Amino acid sequence: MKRFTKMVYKKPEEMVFGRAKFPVSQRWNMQFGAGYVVPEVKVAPVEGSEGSKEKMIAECRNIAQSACERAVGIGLPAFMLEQEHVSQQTNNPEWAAETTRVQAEILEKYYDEYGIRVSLRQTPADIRIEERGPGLRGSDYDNKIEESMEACAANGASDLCIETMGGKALSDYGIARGDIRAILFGIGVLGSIDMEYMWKRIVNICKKYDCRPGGDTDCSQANTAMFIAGGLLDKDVSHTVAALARGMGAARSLVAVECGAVGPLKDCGYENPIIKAISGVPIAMEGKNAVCAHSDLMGNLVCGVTDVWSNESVYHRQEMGGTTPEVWLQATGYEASLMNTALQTGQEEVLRDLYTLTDKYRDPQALVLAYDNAHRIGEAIVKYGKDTYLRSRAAAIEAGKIINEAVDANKMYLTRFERDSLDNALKILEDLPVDKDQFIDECIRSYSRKVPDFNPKNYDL
Amino acid sequence: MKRFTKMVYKKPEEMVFGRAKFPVSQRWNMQFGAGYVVPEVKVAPVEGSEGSKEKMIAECRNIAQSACERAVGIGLPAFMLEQEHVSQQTNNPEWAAETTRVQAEILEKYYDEYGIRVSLRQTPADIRIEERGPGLRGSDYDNKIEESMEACAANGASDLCIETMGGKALSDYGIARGDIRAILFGIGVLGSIDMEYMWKRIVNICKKYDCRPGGDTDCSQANTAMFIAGGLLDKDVSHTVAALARGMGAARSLVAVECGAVGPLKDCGYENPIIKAISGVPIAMEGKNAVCAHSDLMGNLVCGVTDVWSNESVYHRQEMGGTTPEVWLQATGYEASLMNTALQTGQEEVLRDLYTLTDKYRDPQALVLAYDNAHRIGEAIVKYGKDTYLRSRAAAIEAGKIINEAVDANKMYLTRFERDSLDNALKILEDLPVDKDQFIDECIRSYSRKVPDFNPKNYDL
Amino acid sequence: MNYIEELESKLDQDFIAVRYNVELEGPAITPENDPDVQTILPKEEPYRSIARAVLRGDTEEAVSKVKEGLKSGETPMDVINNGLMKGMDAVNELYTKGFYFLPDLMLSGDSMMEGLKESEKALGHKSETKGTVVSFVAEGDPHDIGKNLVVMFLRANGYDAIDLGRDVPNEEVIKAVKEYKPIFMTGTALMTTTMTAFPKVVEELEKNGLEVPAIGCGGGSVRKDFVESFPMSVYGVEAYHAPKLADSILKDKKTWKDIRKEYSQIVGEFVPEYD
Amino acid sequence: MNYIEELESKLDQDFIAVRYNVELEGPAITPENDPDVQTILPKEEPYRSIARAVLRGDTEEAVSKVKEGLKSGETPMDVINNGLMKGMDAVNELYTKGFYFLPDLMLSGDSMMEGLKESEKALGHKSETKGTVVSFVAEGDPHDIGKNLVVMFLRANGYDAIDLGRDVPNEEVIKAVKEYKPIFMTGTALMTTTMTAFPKVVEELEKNGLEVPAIGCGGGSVRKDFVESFPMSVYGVEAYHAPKLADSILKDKKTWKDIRKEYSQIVGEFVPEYD
Ligand SMILES: [Zn+2]
Ligand SMILES: [Zn+2]
Ligand SMILES: [Zn+2]
Repeated sequence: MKRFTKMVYKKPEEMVFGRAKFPVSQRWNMQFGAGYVVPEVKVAPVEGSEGSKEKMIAECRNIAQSACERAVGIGLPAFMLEQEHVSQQTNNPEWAAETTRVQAEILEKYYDEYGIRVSLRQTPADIRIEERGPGLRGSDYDNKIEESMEACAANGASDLCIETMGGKALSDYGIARGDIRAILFGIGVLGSIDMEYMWKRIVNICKKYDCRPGGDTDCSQANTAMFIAGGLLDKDVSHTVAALARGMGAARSLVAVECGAVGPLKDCGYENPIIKAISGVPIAMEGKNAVCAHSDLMGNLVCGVTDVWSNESVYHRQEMGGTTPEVWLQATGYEASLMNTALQTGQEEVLRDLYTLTDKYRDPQALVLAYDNAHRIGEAIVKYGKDTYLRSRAAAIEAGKIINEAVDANKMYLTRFERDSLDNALKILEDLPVDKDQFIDECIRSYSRKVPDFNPKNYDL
Repeated sequence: MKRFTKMVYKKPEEMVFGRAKFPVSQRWNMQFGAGYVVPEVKVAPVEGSEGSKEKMIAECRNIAQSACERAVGIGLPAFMLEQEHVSQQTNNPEWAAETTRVQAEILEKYYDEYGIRVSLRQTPADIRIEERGPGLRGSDYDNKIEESMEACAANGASDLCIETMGGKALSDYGIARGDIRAILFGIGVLGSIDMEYMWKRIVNICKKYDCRPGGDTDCSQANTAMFIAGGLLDKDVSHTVAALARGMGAARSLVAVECGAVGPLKDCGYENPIIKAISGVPIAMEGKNAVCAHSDLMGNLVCGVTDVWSNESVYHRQEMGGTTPEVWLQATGYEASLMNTALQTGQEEVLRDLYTLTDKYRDPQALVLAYDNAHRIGEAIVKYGKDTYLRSRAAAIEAGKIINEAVDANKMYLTRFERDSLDNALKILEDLPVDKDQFIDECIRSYSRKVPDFNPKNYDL
Repeated sequence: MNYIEELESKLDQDFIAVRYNVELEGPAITPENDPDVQTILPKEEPYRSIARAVLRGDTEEAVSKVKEGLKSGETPMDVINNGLMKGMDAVNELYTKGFYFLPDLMLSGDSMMEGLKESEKALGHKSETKGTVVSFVAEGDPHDIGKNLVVMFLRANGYDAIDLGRDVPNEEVIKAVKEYKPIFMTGTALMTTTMTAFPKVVEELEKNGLEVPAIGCGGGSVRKDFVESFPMSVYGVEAYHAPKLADSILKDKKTWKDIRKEYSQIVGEFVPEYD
Repeated sequence: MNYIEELESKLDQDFIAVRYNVELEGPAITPENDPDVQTILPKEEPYRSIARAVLRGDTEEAVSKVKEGLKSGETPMDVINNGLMKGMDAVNELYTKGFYFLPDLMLSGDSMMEGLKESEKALGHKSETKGTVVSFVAEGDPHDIGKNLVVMFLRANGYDAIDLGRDVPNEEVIKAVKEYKPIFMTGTALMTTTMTAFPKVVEELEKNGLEVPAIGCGGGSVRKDFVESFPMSVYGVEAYHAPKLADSILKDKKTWKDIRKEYSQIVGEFVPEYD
């Protein structure tokens, strides 16, 4: 398999929102990374809609219809609708087929009538359960994912994504304990192995249809760290450790691209700026217009180099300003408009830098994702590009270095907890073996008992 | 009474967000228009909380507490909380006193503990009913408003606002029928008269306390036009007529400043850029982070010269990302951060212009509020500054002129409905008498029968 | 050229904001030349002139043609049904098609109402309508433009809308329902804290053994999930839906439960839905 | 200096973002020097060493000191209650004060649990706990970190948390409630479409005549208004609240209705509320 050992972007300043070295084209006249930013909306099916296929179809239809109406009502030139599947949709591939078809029909109708550029992203759920035999590979669950992917591709999805959960048992264990070795093993090694298993299949499915392999994001691991880390005054996960986890997440999620995913890489993926720097594929991001879903500490910064701008997720219900598909598409649509104005007027670099500086020193997690630092982490990854373990470790170490430099320059201030956990993590990372197999052996020995859900067989180990 | 006959801002380019010619200081180390933009959050009390004083106090406490927690959790240097009162709070001044006190206590606690700059805006409801004797003046309702204002000022409000409803019967009638004369009479003449009546009293109350007179916005008239005008494909109110109504709204809302209001002028007031151009007072605005409340066609443009950035209103409930006071303060807080970064780095003019160009030609309503055009409308107003009728008329005519120039330059495109209704409105406006009394006489004659709720006595006419 | 103008000169607006309303506009029409309008407008005078005056929203002309007609011996009911109402039918047709806009409809409605008053003067009593509807603004709420639009849309479609005004105490609503026996009622509210009047009204109706579909709507904070969380009520999305809902009750005998389920079909267009 | 660095050099960060966590940090402490910890830690050996090992999260040391103690004749129950649990009490104290963080607590919890296993080996059966709690992740939901945290917080506070795992069929929850008779149960979910398991579980409990407070919480989409729309359930805000809720049920005999009303007082801190 192709591995990235060189940077596609030679310099960080070349990166900017709305432009990617390798733009992607889809049906319905849609391009990504081709000079304009596309807003995205995503709405979680309401509680109860999982009760029957008919309800779920109605739910998906209403979400698509509302989004389209608002898009033309406010004059958006383009937008993307993503539907993240609930388990019932993936467990029943005929649900996936029909919900995709109904959304594709609506989007196509608006494309025909208004000429609006549209895109339909479908994201089946990773319904595998590691501790249940036969585990991640070849189980019924696993087969249903593949069937659902194909059902989406065959019924009008513009692209396919997934958030694979490989390695989550380990990373969860490590995140709760600040155990950087477990996190590295979970994200960098196990996550990468599982992605390769999953993504080769997805890419093959897409080849059969007019459907692109989108991307995978480390939602279940690095985002879990960010979510639990919370705000400045929370006392759960260290924000410096979360920053290192994000670096590893980039090394992991890069695997989708190496398997053939072309982007826009899936949002949730706060690691995507790093992957864009390495690979040149367009990316989706979420931030200040995803406050409906979660609080981050980098809502503006992550606009810096994105190609799709998402709201992450929201309840399907009514606001004073309309239903949530309407309201949140307007929110992301207006931010994308601002970025597009900057692109059109040649001011994109100023706006990118303003976005970036707004959050660069708000939190260490933000700092490492500023596009210049993201590029540095990318360089650390490609240096060890052929070894998923070493490159994940290098990403984390580089992230730590970036934080320490900012601290030394009196730009970044850390609490003692953040300081101590970073020092501790860096020391451990630097002392780790340089041989992947040795690292894996040690980890299997350490964690097999401590993390009962973990089973090396799930990763061919 | 002082009337504006000269522009405080001589040139439009001098205007920018976060800076006003006449900054305002409040307790808790808060300044407005002094070089930074302050985010605002506003949450509507939940249904049922109007049932008892205890419930309303709990509701107001929870809103304030949630907002404060999120503010420090994401590192906001400053924020404003506004509570728009429900009728029960205004009808029962002791409710107003206690809800204000509980919110002031919470804000002060966070100010003391974290040093965060905070501001508490209280906005009693205009509970007067024009058609019920004795009408707008001297009724029980009217007296309760005054008592509630004083209760707020005495119990910790940083400033007071209101959205007066004078003239609404006429403007509603005119908006539904595209009758520009009725709209002009309702907003420009009656609205201005009623504001003067109300605002002299508010300013007097504020003098007794450490509390500022904030401002008044034409929510009940020009905003009604915008709300009913809706999106691009709605077929209710002409967007060009709504643009003219907004111009008149500026001439009307200026009266608060002439009575002594010092700002930040109340949001909802999409007319505020015009008033800032004339008077130099700081303003509050809402736009792309008010999608929870309504859809406008100028979500970015209205950031251009604002000093406070608001979400307008939202249900009090839970999102995935937290309760709405948390979520929506984060939304406005992050946008304000971007503006503040631009101010700090000397890029405020670029960002202002990007905001402006994003929406300038999205809709005629947006066009007339672009800061350069807002300044032009301001100039038209001060030219007839001493005559509230003539200046409102001039504002509308200038707005029409701005639209027509953009059309002639092939920058703005109108539908036939927008085109015809604008031509028709401008013709009527130009043919109107130049004498205020004559205009009033004619209007009283025309509308007294057609608009049964209208009673000239309410305006001392 | 200053800075913003320089930036502006570089913009390709197609990537920023598209005015779909302008892009998609069909050819201009003259109202009376629309084929459907031609079918609706009566051929014989004075009905044709009356209907055309209504179509144009020309109140003076409408009243004068009505007077002429009455003087020349037409019955008031014929003037109403064959003249005034035909004019409104044509107006409604054009509004539905998107050629007419709210102001056209309001002005035509005004003309029709004035012509109606003239006719009723001659008739000596109120004319028969399709049915009666009671409309009110919730207690504590002073915002009435939504209710005013609903009332006009109903009247424009031949319904008798009893307008109770704004800030209406719940008891008055009950009294009006008892008195007028409406086919349904409409309540509007702008605020979360005033829409709470709706369930109280419904409860009171239930206590009085009355059942009448209640269309609750509002320009502001009223939510479907709230309105439909108690019996009898239906969430109304747009003011102009009111007559279509009325028709469905009158002609198709729809209950409030039916309307909740079939709202989108009844009004004949997409409405954003969620559960 | 490139462009972004030039911009950066002009920034006064105080107007952009304030790191209140850094600004407000108190002086550093050594855990064992904290006056409350000193009061909690036992004075005599081997309890003091055991408790200190737990406090430091040093599992090896904890297990070896437990073994030593048991060998030297201390009873397993004394080792548990006077050693291990005292260590956890100190940990909880520091966590509440904000000096300890989640990882400290998890590592100390691991140490305590290993020490406990050693003691129970000597005891020959499971030790007595304050009470039993059943914890599960809703059917269809594979996300279990929230549940894992809840379980650890409960165990760290002397409760026996029965961990049913993730994607747990509702029948298994009922079975576990019947079997373990817990003082309450916790259900977690991440998605809107899986939290619907909670009311089904409650309904099933009701059918079986069982009443047990059900704390429903989740890192993601679970809402208070949903969770508290059916009986027995309470919306849990943070994982670390679980033991405090347990204490209130055990010591203060709080019912689920009480907990709903007094949540904020019971957990001793502000929680965002709305109705
Ligand atoms: Zn995700
Ligand atoms: Zn996410
Ligand atoms: Zn308002």
